[in-house]
Amino acid sequence: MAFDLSRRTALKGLMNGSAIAVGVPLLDVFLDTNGTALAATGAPVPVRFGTWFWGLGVNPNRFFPKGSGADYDLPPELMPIKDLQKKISVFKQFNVPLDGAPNLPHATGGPAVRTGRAILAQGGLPGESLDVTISDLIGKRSRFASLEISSSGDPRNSLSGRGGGNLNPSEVAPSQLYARIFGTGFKDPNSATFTPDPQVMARRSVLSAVTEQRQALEQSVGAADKQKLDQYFTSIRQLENQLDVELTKPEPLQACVVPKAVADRPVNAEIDTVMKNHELMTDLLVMALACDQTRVFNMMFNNGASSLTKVGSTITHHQLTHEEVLDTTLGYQPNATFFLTKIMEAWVYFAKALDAVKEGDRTLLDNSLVMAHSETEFAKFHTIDNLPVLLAGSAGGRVRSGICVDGKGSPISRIGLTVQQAMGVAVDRWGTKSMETNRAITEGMA
Amino acid sequence: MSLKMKTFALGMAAVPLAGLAYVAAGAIHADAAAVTAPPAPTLAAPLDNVVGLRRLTESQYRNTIADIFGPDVVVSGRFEPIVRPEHGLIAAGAREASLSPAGLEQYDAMARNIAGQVFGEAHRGQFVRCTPADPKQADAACASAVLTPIGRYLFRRPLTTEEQAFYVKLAGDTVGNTGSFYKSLELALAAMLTSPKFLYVIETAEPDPARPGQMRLDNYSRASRLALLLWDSAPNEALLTAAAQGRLTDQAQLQTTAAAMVRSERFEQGVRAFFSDMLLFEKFGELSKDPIVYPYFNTEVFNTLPEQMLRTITDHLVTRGGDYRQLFTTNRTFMTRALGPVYQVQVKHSYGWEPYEFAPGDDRAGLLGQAGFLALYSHSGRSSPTLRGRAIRELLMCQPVPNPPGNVNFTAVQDTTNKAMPTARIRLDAHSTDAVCSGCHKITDPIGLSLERFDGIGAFRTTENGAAIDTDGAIGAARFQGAEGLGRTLAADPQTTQCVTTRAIEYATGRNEAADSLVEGIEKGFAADKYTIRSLFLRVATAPEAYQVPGKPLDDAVKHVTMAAIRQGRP
Amino acid sequence: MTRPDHNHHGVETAMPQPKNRARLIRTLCLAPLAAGAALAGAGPMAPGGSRAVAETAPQALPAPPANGVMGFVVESFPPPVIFDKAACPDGPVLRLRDAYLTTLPPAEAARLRLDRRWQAYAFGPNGSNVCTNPDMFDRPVQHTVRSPNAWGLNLSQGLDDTCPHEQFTTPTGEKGIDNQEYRAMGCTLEWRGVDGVSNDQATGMRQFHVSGEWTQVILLRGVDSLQNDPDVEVVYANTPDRPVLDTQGKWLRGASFTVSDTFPRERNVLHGRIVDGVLTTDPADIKLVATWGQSAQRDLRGPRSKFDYRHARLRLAFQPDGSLKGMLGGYRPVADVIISGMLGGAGTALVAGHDCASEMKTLETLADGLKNPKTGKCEGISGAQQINAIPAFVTDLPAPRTAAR
Amino acid sequence: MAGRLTYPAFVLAALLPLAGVPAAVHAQPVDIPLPAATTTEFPAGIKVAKVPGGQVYVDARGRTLYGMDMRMVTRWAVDTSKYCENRCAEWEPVLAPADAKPNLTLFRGFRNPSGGGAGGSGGAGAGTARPAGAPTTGGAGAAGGGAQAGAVPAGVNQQQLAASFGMGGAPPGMFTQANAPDWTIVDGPAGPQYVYKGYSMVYVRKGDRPRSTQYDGAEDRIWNTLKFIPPVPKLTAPGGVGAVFVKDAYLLTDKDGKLLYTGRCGKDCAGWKPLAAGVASQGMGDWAVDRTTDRPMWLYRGKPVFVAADDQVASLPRATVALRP
Repeated sequence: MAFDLSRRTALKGLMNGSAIAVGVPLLDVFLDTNGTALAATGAPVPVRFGTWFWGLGVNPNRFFPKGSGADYDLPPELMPIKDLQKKISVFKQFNVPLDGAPNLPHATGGPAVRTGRAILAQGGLPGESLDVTISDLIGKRSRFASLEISSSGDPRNSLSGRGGGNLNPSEVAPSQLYARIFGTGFKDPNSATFTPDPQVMARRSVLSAVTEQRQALEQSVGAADKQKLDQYFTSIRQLENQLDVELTKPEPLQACVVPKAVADRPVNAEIDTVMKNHELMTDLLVMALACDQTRVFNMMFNNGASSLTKVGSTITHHQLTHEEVLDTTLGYQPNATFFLTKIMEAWVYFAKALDAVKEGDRTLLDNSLVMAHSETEFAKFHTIDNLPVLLAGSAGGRVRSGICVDGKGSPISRIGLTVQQAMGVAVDRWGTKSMETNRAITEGMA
Repeated sequence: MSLKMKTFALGMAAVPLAGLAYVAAGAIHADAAAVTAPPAPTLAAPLDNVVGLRRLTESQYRNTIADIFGPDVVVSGRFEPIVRPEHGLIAAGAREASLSPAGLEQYDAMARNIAGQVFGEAHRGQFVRCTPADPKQADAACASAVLTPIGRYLFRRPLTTEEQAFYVKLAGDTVGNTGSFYKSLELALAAMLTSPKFLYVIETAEPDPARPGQMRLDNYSRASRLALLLWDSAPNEALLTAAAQGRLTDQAQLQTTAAAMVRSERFEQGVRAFFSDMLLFEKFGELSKDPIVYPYFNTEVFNTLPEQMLRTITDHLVTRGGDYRQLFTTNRTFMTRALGPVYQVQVKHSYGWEPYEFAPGDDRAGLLGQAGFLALYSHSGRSSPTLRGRAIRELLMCQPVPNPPGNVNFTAVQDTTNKAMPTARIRLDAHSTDAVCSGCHKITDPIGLSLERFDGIGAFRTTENGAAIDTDGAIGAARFQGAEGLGRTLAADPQTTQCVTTRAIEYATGRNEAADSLVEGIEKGFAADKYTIRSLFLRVATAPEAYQVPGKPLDDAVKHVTMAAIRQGRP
Repeated sequence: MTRPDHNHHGVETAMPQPKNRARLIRTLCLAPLAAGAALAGAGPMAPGGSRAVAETAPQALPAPPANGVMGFVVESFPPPVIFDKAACPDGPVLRLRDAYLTTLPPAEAARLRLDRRWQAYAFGPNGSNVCTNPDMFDRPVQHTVRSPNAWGLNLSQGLDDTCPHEQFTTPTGEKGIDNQEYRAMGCTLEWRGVDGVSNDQATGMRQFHVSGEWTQVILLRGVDSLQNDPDVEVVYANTPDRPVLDTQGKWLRGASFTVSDTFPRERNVLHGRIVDGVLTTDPADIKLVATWGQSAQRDLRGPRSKFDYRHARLRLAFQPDGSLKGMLGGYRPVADVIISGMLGGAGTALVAGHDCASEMKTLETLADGLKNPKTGKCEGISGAQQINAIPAFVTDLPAPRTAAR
Repeated sequence: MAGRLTYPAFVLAALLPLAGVPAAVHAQPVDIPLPAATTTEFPAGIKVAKVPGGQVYVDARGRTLYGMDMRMVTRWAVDTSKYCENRCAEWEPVLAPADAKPNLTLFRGFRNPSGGGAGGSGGAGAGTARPAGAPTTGGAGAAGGGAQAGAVPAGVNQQQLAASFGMGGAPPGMFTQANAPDWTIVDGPAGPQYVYKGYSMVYVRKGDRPRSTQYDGAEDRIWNTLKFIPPVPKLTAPGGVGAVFVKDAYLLTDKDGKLLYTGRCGKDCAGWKPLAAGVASQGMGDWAVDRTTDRPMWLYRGKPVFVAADDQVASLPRATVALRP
């Protein structure tokens, strides 16, 4: 390397740079500034981002915690997440104002969360989904920009795309997913030769040129201004170090193990098949993340107007949410809620699978940020205000997890804005019309 | 990293900067010339006599980019907030502000994003009129033709020959890696946008003929001062040309230029920026209210409160050229549909703003009756006479009030549902009797209590918990009733106009210890012109003292010869 | 991975008391007893509701504003339903699947209980289905309301284009009520619910109102007294402005709305008089927006469908708290009642279980108005919608445009 | 915060009268925005003629062309292209050449999903094509929570639904109604017949006088004249500048759709808002940058460009003229 700086010394420079008079932390209490995304070895561990979607919402009064803030209460439908409560945040009272656009049943909620816009017509996305924006930033250097998976068998069930009609199609069969990740074209990340990215090299040279201005500038200013310029050039130095790290060969990934092949299985919307397929594909995805094949993923558990059915029954989950009448004693629709319980079970399996993989002193879940959401609040009436959203993981320590945030009726695009800022996207406003917001979520405590 | 890159980086000399006041530099300049034949970038001497570095605020950065590259170039990223000094303006804080690594990372991302748009397919045609011989190779002539004018607007002064050469060489050398002439232009522009010469307004000085041995701001620094003070943006073509012709150090021509700028429609932008700083508008960011107690406070109301105050201010002061003192008594404001329910008034347009006049009985006196002001200085679940009184003392009268001591028992004041103490006035009596507290509460609560007929989000009410609200208040000896009384008292108080004058000077110079003589001089002129905001800003923009460099005079250049190594600035 | 070992039936839930003002929707559907009352309480329909909407209002009414102009925004607009058990002796209207099974002998019906063959019952020759093309099917009349009581207005007096039918009496004893729509649709699960309480219909309509797609405003001009005033101008119109709600979904008073009559919105100017605190308007045609999003075939009828009341009247009582409560009654073209179901196409039949052909047959059988002089057949059906309106600032169209009306 | 208008200064409600109706609704009825023509080559025998209030398509003998809007007749005819079989006696179809091949796929009603396909009634069998985009709305039912709570789509025979939405792709060489070009051909009751913009089957009123538009909107807007709006001109202009058709010509607009105008503003320039440009910009095509003014502004063909308050010609200041492409 031209600068013959081994990674360790480059990072040491980073660690014990001169005492930096840090201004007001740029990010707020919810987004923790320095983040401890450094593995024990000092090498920064990649931070991943993903979404997990389920159709047909929840029973609001049995899902949302009553209080807010840390260690929130767990109503019946949220009880399954109690083992991971410290790593999962719950968002309530975030609304989807449509400014007169029609609330298209099961079609408006999902795109609103992902693009901060209201769709006007059936099909497609009204704008770029936030997972693609994040993938443009962090997905460039891994083999796949992102992986889309649908476990209820429909390749067109996807909310990821650049807007308009074209959506990233989802993998539906475990065997095909295995072939795609670990089949031909899979290179063991620990052995591959490393070629630095020319764009980053160009940026590195620009920064070093700027640093050369240090002497000239600092000689001509008074003492007070000199301290400011010191700080400025130290910040440049830190940016240079970050680019250096990107230009050096990554550390070997300890948790990466190539799994054995997966047999072909039926793919349909029967709940037991879907649960099994979901588990198999989750395990494959987790290993793909551990082997840094991708850093962005989108898992669609079932469809918007979910077509899940019990074996031998002709009535879909969707039909139940409309046809089944509310049981006055229980206060919810028992048959429809059976499917919701299965969905929460699948979600917990997903989160635990990520949490099981160790990466240094943290787990894969700690180094990820997974946004789980549905496309409606209460399916019987297609309500999209107070749409359920969960955030698992802490993006390598950048995000506080394990709290319940009360949106108090503010637009749901605030969550999308916060998630993108946590993943490093340079964005200060997001969403359109009433969903345009520049207020990221700062109140750790409601 | 290829070998070529290595030599480039090490051989790179610091940017040669125009003008030498430092006698040794002459030697450096000569040596550098010898080293490489063309006027290659050298470790040339520093800028002459830098007397101040003031960081651009977010609005100044955005306005500058819009003025230079057009309003359709999007600036997206988060600006590291400038820390506001105690009882001071952000404009003063900008003089002390440094740049944290996270903040610089955002500036770098924004710079690359802007450069990408400027030299991207869509806009390239507007900014690159010459076509490179081979778009895959460097083309110094074309790069220079593109980057030099842009550099002049960005650094608010012409690039020195060394700077031109530096950025052209930078573009040339990155073509190898990026493989495209336009991509290398992007990197050169990104370098300019992250350079301290853009992010900071560098104030340079020259010897002051009127005061031998003292320094005064030179022409280009005055151009920047005028543009940022009056239009909250970078100097436009006319100002840069005036500076080039040295017309801004001539008091008469400075006067005519500033007078024209104050009459321009862009002056409103400057007034908006000034009052956003003076009235602490950054606090709107964290404003939140309890939705059960105040159901009328929703996202749209949150978004429109600051804008309503700014429109009220600019309409009264700029559009109508009104008297600053009547800003606290006028009943004219602007409404938008989202604010209608808070004020319970009829709004005729579904979109946009419409002028609105309060009826005399509404007691909505100017700024004091604005829901934005009233909501900002209230608690999340109840109004606060103390916060409002303190805000008026500190923001409008420039009288700092000390913070409350740590061990204060707030329960009495917080319990708004206690039937025995239905109104805030009764609840606050506890403070006015306790010796420790009464010191401050005597000077804040009487003011705030006159605004108690406006609840925590500024909605009108006549009773609290069923008890009628008594709105008599006092400032020192003056007693009055309600917001209108408070407004008239403030208008009559000389503190008010003196406060805005000192703030305007602090906003212009970025220092809050202006000489009393300067303040009185300007305040007298301000009064003579019936306290119009144009007159105040014109006087501040043209006061010679504002351009004098304070502090001990810079001794003459170092006379003795220093070691060659130091002269060449090698570490 | 240990699976959470609770079985979802086992989880006991106490009857959820909406203690911290749970969202209105949840209150409506999850605390049914309270919901019925809450909704009904706001209106006349509490079982054996004591206070009728249309009956004379209590005396303590505030004076009208000096300029005689009062603005209101309609907070809810559902069809009124009386939740007494006796209304549907034959039980609720059957879902399509059950209706099909009743056409089979019992043994066959039991066998095919879980089979999918019932879906064929929703389809006809070359792609027609009961909901897109209800007229192409001949289905039996569905269960109708047989109790003598219903809310509504006496619409037929003085009209010559009506057909004879059995009239209703309101729970407060007013006779001669024409509300055949209630008779035809009153036993459907959407209107009544299997336990006679949950009222999905009202919640569904509320969604459209809250979204601003249907918002209606009422502007009264020339009001001299809230007790008695022989001449009041009533502008009953739509507005594109969305209502202002608190975080619990409750409508807030004093919001501003601007009337608009550009497609698909409407503006009706009526003449009314106030007698003993109750405003009644003279019969006229009242059109209001009722866009149903869009349908399978991107059917233009979605955006063009309307609340289209002929010989229609408003009867609204001033309330002491400044709001208006009452009724809109009138004759509607028969198909308008189930237009939303028809736009759903086969989805309505298969998912929601509606036999639109049977609904159409019931409505045509009970049609009691808008008699077509050529065929002598009644093509309209009397109906009523309950109105709750709260005070708001309403700005009418600019003068020159209203003059042209 | 300061100065940035977080509240849209002017959202042109007037421009979007149909916030509720999906934007992509091609239409000829007057109560829905009229889309511009995308081509000026018309099928043989069809040309354009001026009539009071604008231009309409006419046939060789100058008779006004009417479109039968297929979306208005779904209740009466499953295959809407055959609606006029033994109906529409007074209307004469405008036929395409006899050998013309139909190239428009139409929605021909739902088919019983359980007739084929595995899975439950939701037709969830693998590979069932669902409308792309939003997660399987499975077709649409309008009033989910409305009058018929539950009138909501099931997984009902997705291929036709996808086809009817114009997504899910049409067979090669065929168009779906949603993304049909101006002129397509469908197999009508009397043979291959032209369809204008995917939804209006082209007819002429028997015995109609040339240039008459008396039957526009007949039968509750089933029949509408086919109105001609010239294709939108291609512009080389700064970012955001567009064009809108007003009465009989295209006028330039800014990014919010407000009209652009020019003129001498004399002393009352205060209210005139210049179209701001970048001082470093060297201009493009007919557009140049004036750097002498306080704020750098655009010049169009040498004349200063200002932005009007809205999209109405009426609201332009006195003695000014709207700019044309």
